[in-house]
Amino acid sequence: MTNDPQTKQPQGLSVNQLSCERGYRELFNDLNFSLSPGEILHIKGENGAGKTSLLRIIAGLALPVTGEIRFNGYNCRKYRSEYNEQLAFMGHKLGIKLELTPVENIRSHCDLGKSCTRQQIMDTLKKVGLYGFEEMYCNQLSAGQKRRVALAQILLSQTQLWILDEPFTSLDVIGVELFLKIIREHVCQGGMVLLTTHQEVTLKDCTLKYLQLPDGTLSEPE
Amino acid sequence: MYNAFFNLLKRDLRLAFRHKSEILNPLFFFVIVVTLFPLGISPEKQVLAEIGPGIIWVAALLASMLSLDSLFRSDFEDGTLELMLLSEYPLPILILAKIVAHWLITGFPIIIFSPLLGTVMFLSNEAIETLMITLLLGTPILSLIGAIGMALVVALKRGGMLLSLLVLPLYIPVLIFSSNAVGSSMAGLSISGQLYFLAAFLIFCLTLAPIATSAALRVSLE
Amino acid sequence: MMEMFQMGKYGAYVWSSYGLALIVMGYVAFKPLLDKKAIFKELSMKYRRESQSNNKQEQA
Amino acid sequence: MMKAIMKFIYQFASPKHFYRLSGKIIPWFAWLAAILLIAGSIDGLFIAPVDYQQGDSYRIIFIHVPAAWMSMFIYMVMAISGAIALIWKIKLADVIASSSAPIGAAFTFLALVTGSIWGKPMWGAWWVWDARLTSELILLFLYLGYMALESAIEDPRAAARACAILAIVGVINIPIIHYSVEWWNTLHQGATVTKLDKPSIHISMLIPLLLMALGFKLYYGAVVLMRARNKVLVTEQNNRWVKEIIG
Repeated sequence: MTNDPQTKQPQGLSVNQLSCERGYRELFNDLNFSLSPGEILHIKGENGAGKTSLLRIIAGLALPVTGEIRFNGYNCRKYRSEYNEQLAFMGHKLGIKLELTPVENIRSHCDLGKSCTRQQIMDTLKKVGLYGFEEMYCNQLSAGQKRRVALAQILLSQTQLWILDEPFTSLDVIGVELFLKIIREHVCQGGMVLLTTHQEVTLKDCTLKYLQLPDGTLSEPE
Repeated sequence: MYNAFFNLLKRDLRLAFRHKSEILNPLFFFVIVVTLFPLGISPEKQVLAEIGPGIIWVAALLASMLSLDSLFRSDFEDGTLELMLLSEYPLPILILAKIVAHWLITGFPIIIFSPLLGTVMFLSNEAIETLMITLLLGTPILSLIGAIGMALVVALKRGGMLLSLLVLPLYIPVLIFSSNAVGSSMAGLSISGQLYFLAAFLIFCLTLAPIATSAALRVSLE
Repeated sequence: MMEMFQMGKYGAYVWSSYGLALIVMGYVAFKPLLDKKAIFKELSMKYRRESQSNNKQEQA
Repeated sequence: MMKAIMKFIYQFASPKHFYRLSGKIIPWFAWLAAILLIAGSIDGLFIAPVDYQQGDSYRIIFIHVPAAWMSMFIYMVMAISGAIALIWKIKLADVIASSSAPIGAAFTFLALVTGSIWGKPMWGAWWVWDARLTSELILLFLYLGYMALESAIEDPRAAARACAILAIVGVINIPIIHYSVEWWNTLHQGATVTKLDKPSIHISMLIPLLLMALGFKLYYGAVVLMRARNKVLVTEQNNRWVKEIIG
């Protein structure tokens, strides 16, 4: 970051002139938006509109046809390691090993980023409602409980930008509420969240923005 | 960074010990293929001693290739590979940890068992010694080159056949020099040239293969 | 004249080599021409489909 | 300065510009290639003197050797353009690489088969584990792997990038494979076979060889441009200029 010549940088994520194709079909074209600390962006669109593709491009997993993504002013592709330091991603695949226990899973996830103590892991597991499951193998957990393990991983990553693809899948009502609460806390502390979901998200005291795909119009709820 | 390397190595080893078949299957394959040859060709001592080095090496080559699937497949399917790509640590280092773990799981047992097969194929003691040295130098090369091929096909449904087409031509130098070294030591010739070549090739692969593998993984996971 | 084509006793080998080269290279050179025709046909059909659906939208 | 050069290159390598330019170049390449190949064949078949050791059978080298050269040259082209595509994100380089593969495979096949046909009268067998033939065979495997990978990956852009990596890995390995095969061959066969490859060639034989080699290069140039043009039409099918051309 220090290498970047410009000193005064806009904070947050900015997406410029992004376009994406799948095969020879254009998913979206010339997409522009930005996200500042303390904001949530809910990406909407029909199936196949390119929501997942957009999230994967922003996370740096996929390449756009054109356009670039900047985080705090620097190009994410050039400063990949610095960007990844600030990024937590939850995709369709949760990244949980079924042969490992939640604690082992979270620990090996932490090994890829910032390290965490056993106490922190236990506290987080308690927070996401998995107290008492920490020594069970994950293949014995339900789909919703696996989600919660993934949520604990996201929480412990201590990153600013969360990219969540359909995070509420297979969660019950209580789980969704818990998830929303945690998202709100994160955002209130200056975090940023990008998410897709088919549910209505209602969060008070938070700046919530909508992005409609494929045309890319931005709107705010009344 | 060293912690990330060793923790990932430990995780992979722990996973392998929970799935013992991952360790045992390549080993059984190796032993069975070698025992097929006396049955198919001739049990005579001279014939077997002549073709033994080549057969043991071809079997080791195939065993190593078939075990490649376990290198990235399960991580790809449950999404941990995605999270690895989003780590703040350099991807080649993480990949190298996975390759080392894979070699310890599949390559190392083959080396331990090779004297047994050498005896069965009527190799002399010196030849068995050389066989073990060549396996020690050669099987890591197979894992390193194989990782590139596996990274290219990991996202494909029927990657197995394709993998062999991609990887086997690149294995040829290892096969030539290793089996020749064993044969030469049977005949009482000097083998330092072959061993130097293998060592040089190993170092070469050790530096470049993780980089190529991580580039290939980034493409495959797109 | 015939001697020239017989190439000693090697005529069959030499002529089959040259013949094979002609066939292989001829095919490789000819294939893109066929491909081009197919691509033109396919794309023009695609564009016609697209313009048709556009017209319908405008009418509606 | 660097930026200006890169801008020029990007503009030059833009699909639209390439399509127009290559359309003008192809006829030149094709006609020159045809003339050179016909001249080289006539010279090689009828005018060049008979070899005192091999009789007329050596006339196969006018096909065999240029084809073997081309097989290696084209693989190099694929790896280099793959690297260019990966580093500078020039789409055209990907197109050139993937258009080259089948041509390279065809030349490799041709070199192998003509080598084998030549081997029959020379060595008395259709196949000999000669270092050159073996290397050529492995090269054919590399080509087949490349093409198999390309057809296995559905997304065309991902396929191009995966193939570029494979080609680069392959091209780094080719010298190693070649060296090891040569070493293996001298151990097992001695130098009996290679006498045909390195005689100090007479000028009257060199001329048709060079004519053919140049003809093959131009032929490759013409065909690869033709294939690349087709690919460009497909990959750029959503752009207006393609729609205008097709009408």
